[in-house]
Amino acid sequence: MLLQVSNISKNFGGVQATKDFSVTVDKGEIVGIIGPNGAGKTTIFNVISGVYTADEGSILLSGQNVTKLPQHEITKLGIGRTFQNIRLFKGLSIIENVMCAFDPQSKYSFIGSIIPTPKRKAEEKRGKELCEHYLEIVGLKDYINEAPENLAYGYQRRLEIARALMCNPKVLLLDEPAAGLNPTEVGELTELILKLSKDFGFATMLIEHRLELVMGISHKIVVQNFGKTIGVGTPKEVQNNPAVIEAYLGAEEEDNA
Amino acid sequence: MQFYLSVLTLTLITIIGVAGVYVLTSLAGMFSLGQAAFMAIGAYASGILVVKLNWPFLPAAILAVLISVIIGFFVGLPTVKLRRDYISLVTLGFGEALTAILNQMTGLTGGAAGFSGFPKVISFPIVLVAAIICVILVAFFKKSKYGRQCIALKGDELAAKAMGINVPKVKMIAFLFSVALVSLSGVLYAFYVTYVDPTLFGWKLSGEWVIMNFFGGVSSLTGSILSAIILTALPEMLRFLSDFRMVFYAVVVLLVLNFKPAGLLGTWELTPKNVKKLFQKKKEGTHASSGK
Amino acid sequence: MLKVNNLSASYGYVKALKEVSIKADQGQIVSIIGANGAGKTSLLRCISGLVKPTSGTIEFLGEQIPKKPNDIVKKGIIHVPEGRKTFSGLSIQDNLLVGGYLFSAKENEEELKKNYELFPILKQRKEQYAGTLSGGEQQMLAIARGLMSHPKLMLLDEPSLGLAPLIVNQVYELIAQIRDRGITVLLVEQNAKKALGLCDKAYVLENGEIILEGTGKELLCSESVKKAYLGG
Amino acid sequence: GNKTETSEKKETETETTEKTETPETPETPEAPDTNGTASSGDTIKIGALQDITGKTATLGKMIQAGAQYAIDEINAAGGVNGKKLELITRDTTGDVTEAINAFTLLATQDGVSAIIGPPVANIGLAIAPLSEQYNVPILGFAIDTAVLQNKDGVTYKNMFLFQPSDDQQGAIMAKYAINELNSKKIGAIYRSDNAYSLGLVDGFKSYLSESGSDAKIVQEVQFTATDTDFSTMLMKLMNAGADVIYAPNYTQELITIAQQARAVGYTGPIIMGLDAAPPFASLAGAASNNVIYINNITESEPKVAEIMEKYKAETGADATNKFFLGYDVVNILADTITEVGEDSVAIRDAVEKLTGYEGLTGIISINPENHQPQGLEMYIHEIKDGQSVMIKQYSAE
Amino acid sequence: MAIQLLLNGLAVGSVYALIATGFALIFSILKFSNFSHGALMTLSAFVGYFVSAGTGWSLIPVLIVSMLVGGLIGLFGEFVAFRRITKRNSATFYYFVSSITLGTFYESIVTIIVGAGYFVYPMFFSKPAIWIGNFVIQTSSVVMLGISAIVLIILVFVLQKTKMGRALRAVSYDRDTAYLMGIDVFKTISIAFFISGALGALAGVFLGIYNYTLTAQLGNLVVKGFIASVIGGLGSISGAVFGAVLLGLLETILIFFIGSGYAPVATFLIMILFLFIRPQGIAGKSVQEKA
Ligand SMILES: Nc1ncnc2c1ncn2[C@@H]1O[C@H](COP(=O)(O)OP(=O)(O)OP(=O)(O)O)[C@@H](O)[C@H]1O
Ligand SMILES: Nc1ncnc2c1ncn2[C@@H]1O[C@H](COP(=O)(O)OP(=O)(O)OP(=O)(O)O)[C@@H](O)[C@H]1O
Ligand SMILES: [Mg+2]
Ligand SMILES: [Mg+2]
Repeated sequence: MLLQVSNISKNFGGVQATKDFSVTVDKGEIVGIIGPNGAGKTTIFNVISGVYTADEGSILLSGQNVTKLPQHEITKLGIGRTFQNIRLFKGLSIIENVMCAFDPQSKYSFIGSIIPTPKRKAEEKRGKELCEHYLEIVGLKDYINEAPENLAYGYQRRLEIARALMCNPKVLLLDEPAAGLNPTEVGELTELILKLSKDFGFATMLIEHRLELVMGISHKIVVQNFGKTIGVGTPKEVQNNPAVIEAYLGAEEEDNA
Repeated sequence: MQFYLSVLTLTLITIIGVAGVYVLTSLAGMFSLGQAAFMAIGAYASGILVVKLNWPFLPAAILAVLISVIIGFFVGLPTVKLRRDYISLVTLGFGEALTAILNQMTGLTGGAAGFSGFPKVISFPIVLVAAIICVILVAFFKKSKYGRQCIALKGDELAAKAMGINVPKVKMIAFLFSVALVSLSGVLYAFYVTYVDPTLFGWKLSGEWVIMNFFGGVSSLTGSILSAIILTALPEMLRFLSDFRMVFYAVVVLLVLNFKPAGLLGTWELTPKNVKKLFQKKKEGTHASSGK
Repeated sequence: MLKVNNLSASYGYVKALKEVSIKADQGQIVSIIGANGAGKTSLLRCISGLVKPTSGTIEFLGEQIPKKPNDIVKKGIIHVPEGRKTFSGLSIQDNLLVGGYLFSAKENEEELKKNYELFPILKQRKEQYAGTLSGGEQQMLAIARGLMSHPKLMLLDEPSLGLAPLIVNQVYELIAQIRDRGITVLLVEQNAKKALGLCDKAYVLENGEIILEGTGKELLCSESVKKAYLGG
Repeated sequence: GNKTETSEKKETETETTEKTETPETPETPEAPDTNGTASSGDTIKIGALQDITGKTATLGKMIQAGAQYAIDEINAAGGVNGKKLELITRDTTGDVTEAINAFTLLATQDGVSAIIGPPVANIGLAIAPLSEQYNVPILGFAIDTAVLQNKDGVTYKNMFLFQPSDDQQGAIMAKYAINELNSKKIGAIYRSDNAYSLGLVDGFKSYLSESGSDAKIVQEVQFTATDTDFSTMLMKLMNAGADVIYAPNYTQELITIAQQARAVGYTGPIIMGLDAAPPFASLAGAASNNVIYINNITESEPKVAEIMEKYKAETGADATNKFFLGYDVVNILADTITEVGEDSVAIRDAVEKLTGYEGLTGIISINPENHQPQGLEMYIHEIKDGQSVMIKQYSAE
Repeated sequence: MAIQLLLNGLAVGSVYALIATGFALIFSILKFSNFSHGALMTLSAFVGYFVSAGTGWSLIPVLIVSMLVGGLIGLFGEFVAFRRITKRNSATFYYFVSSITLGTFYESIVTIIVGAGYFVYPMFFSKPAIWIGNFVIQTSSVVMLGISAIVLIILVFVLQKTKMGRALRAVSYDRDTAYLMGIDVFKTISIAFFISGALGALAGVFLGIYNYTLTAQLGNLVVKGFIASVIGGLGSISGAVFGAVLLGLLETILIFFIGSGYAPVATFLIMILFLFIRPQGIAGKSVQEKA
């Protein structure tokens, strides 16, 4: 099992954001997390990626316990993520934004950072090529030297994905990647996620309210409500689960195009 | 001539310090009110080695910078891990503490009467070369992986961590690099002026360096250096204004902050590419006008 | 009630709005749909005074609207901004009270009660910092906060953004309720289907220009709208 | 371009030749022509390297005013050797770096014959090594003797001191405490980040230990620039049973110390340095009673009183002791120039041999070995009922 | 002696408290440490001096006039140095730099007007000190303690319980949205600067009284206010006061036992220790950033 999350809980001054959450994700698998607002979905991502440390429970990544590790080390071990509210680096161009994710892996020393050693040149070149490669995959090849603020919303999300890819993730966490996109863009994004999952073979976890996306590509869906899991299963199973309908989907089925 | 040379040399020494602050403030977004204290460490440590222990200058200078970096590491420890606002506090407190130590350890430092007896090893050409080297190092640093990581974490620490950036480590590297440069400027100052005292290195000097960084351009190294030149020369040129010159200085800086918020140069850097661009633009301009 | 005539606005070189004219009558829900960057938010920011239009006029209740945003609020226009924009370090209760800034403590107390009835979750959490609420909770808070100022016209910017389907439904029910109270609603949405289903009148904004207008039903059936905004 | 270059070269050449010269060798007669620092034209220029702005501006401005006053007097009487004197002031702003620039200007561009030096030791210390490069004597008042010698104890050729050194002043006060106040237990309060304060404490202490008396400092407390509360420190001195408090600090600090000392119940004598000279007594009010201080001048001297009155009438400001230091030095310079001409090297050599000059700040003789004034007396005053009373004239020796 | 030290420490602490509150108020709203506050204090202390010297008024009217002028200086500072930064929504760095420059500006104004001299502050109290048994406390300290306490209570009440306080806090989180709620943002910010300026003046005048003399260097004490406000928890008024009192006590004790010379070193070490134990400050709440 690639990622094994067991019984994690997180409490914020009395608010039980997540309680006893468990999930396993395997290579190539896409797992969706849905649930009402405030159900603790983002909190799960934050715990897995090390923004918060879990109060209880454990997280195993390829068998290694990463529960208490600092955020950047968890990333290095293979967890890449995007954010619910886009968080790109201002003051850096698009390619530099992606380079930032390469930099921690870059193998030149401090000396190389103040004088142009051959090692530095080689590493910078390698990084740049990788960046261009990833940017091409997400369809941003033509904008590499632009400022990220100038990108349209949908493209900013793609840039975040490219940046996460640069972290060589074994597990990719996508927090509402389709928020704010129109139906056409959601379609394109769906294809991108499927393609990445297939080509790279990483495990994907996806938080999404846009059901057309999450129901379309997830192998498994976990439904959260008030921090607790109220349903797990294939999209079909989940959609027919009365508890899920009551807590999340609502009665008007025709809405979920 | 002597006078201009002296002003120029002191300006170049300032440039080295400002380049150090550039790394810390413009790149990594950390505000130190104690960088001047590291200048003091550079000056005093090298002074003690040379004057009291009869070391030759060069090894003394190197060891002094090294000592600053080691002390910087311990000062940096709490600052890189804590909330950003605390950096100014910790460095300020450190500066005050260091001043107190310099004042108290009279036997070693001369106390408030200052430390004199430095041989005058440093002259204009040496400072010029040192300044050029330092600026080049900083320019390379800016374009390196650490430079990028600094800019990234300046904007968003949480996202930086999520990209695998070891935020405390990168901050520490920026801090120590800055400390090294600043303390080098201290060494040069001491052996050029041949006298230092604790009052030279108060938090206001650190503040001035930060002002220079902003005055020149938010994140432009070229701008920082330019403003170091302008803002060091300005008071010198305004000697005749006496009491009024600081008013003038403050007004100029306030005007720039208010009306040219990105600083004199914004983010523009003096690189061959940009110069070419500038040149081309001018050419295009002339072409266009001649075309009409 | 609200009349926007030939409004243009720009950010530096970027022209966000070009000669936009819209109208909303008392008690109507008027929705504006359009893609990312079409200028929907900019239009609302012009109406609420955060952006100065370069040309054109905005009339409210037959009068030119004042210049400063705070004076516009006094006239009865409230803007619930995109992305909720709750005051993160203030408690829920304080957020609501800030919404009632222009009213007396007594009036606020009554309004507070009403809102807590409408949003029980807010009452439960009233001491929690708004910044730590989930997206949906924040959206409710933002709407409730807007209601605190007894608005005549409410500008809602993408209220369903990032909300769970169930909550989206709730929010839309809420919008209908708000309308039923006699408050005019100007609704900006990406979620075109929902918005068109509810509204009395709708405009389609593209690249800063109005390219289509009609009743909600008309636009729902329009082929071009279907293609561009309904994913069909 | 070319011309200045060659003249510069000449300058450096003369400099090197002079450096190799032994002090006894009389300077070459053609020196005035080649020496770029000597003034020419119809005025004789005297530089004032003073703190005109900044924290210590009160001191620097007073010296400048005294110097100017003397120059005006001399010029009114026909000048020196038929030429008028001109004072060129350069501001140190109380900052070492600025002071160096200011000094370089005076020494290389302004063509002054001599420089009236700064009142503050730190500036003097920074200037001293630099002064070796040029041939302009600096007649200063920074009382730290380190200003006069390099670290190997060799006297800087151009640095001179024109008032008792801190050792001497400290000794005078210590002498008085032992001999006249019969003190056994002394408490000291001083600023640890101020060289002046520290110097006076050192002088005081060394006299105590060398005098062989059984009086000793029972408790000392230090404060720094940002301390506002002295009462805790004063109480510590009182707890140690101090019968005299020694407070060698700046005037503004002395006012606070005197006030707070009296407020916490200390009524005994407080010994202070020059800084308790007028207007201290009038500023500190009743708290100043039983304060003993030293001064370069005494108002009981008619000439001093006359100048004070005149200056007050002209400017509305009070002339302090610094004024008279500046005044005396200009007169010494005028006398010297009358004798040896305006060449700065000649002036230097003459100043080194100065003996028995009767100035308003005492009878001044320069010790050629260390460039300090020898046996210069100071006036001890006591403040009684808000009035300064001159008690005794004292020298350190 | 312990009680005497406590008294002295409280006295020093109350001076720092007055400085720190003005500091904290601005921090709470615009999120920067206003380093021009020290120079503002000096400037208004001189106002107090000249008013009193010119009119011979008693303490209260002198205080009122100085606080009014201090408030106006605060308004002026906001207008020339900070308003544009606010309007542009620039990063907080700009405020910081601007405030240091503004401080330089004020300082040089003071120097131009009064030079480097010292001024003997008028004594408003006929008895300089009050004896309680064997303990003594300066009259000015007692008055200062009282006034700081009253000011603090009023301020906290205003911020927590009144509409204006809520508006201030709302502005501090999101200016645009505060505007949308009908709050006149710049008026609110101006009010904060006015209050902060008035507090600065209060501190300045009391420092003058307490020190008996006044010099242009008074503003250097801003450092103490800064340290106190950070220890207290940035932006928290009551935290700033606790921080200030703590700092005052700490310094007094250190001065008594190890002397003033090394006191800054000890303060620094204690500060670091404190930051490790309670990084959010005394009154700060630790809120985890949410991704
Ligand atoms: N740092 C924090 N401090 C306090 N409470 C928090 C914090 N982070 C999250 N919470 C609380 O935890 C709960 C879960 O929040 P979370 O953001 O995980 O929800 P979510 O499922 O992602 O919702 P949405 O779909 O709206 O984004 C919420 O009630 C929120 O208020
Ligand atoms: N502050 C700003 N500075 C510069 N350009 C801006 C600014 N705000 C918006 N724009 C530009 O103005 C245009 C219209 O933006 P607006 O936010 O009004 O669109 P929108 O329809 O609300 O989009 P979305 O659906 O993404 O919210 C866009 O091209 C955008 O890039
Ligand atoms: Mg979420
Ligand atoms: Mg929008």
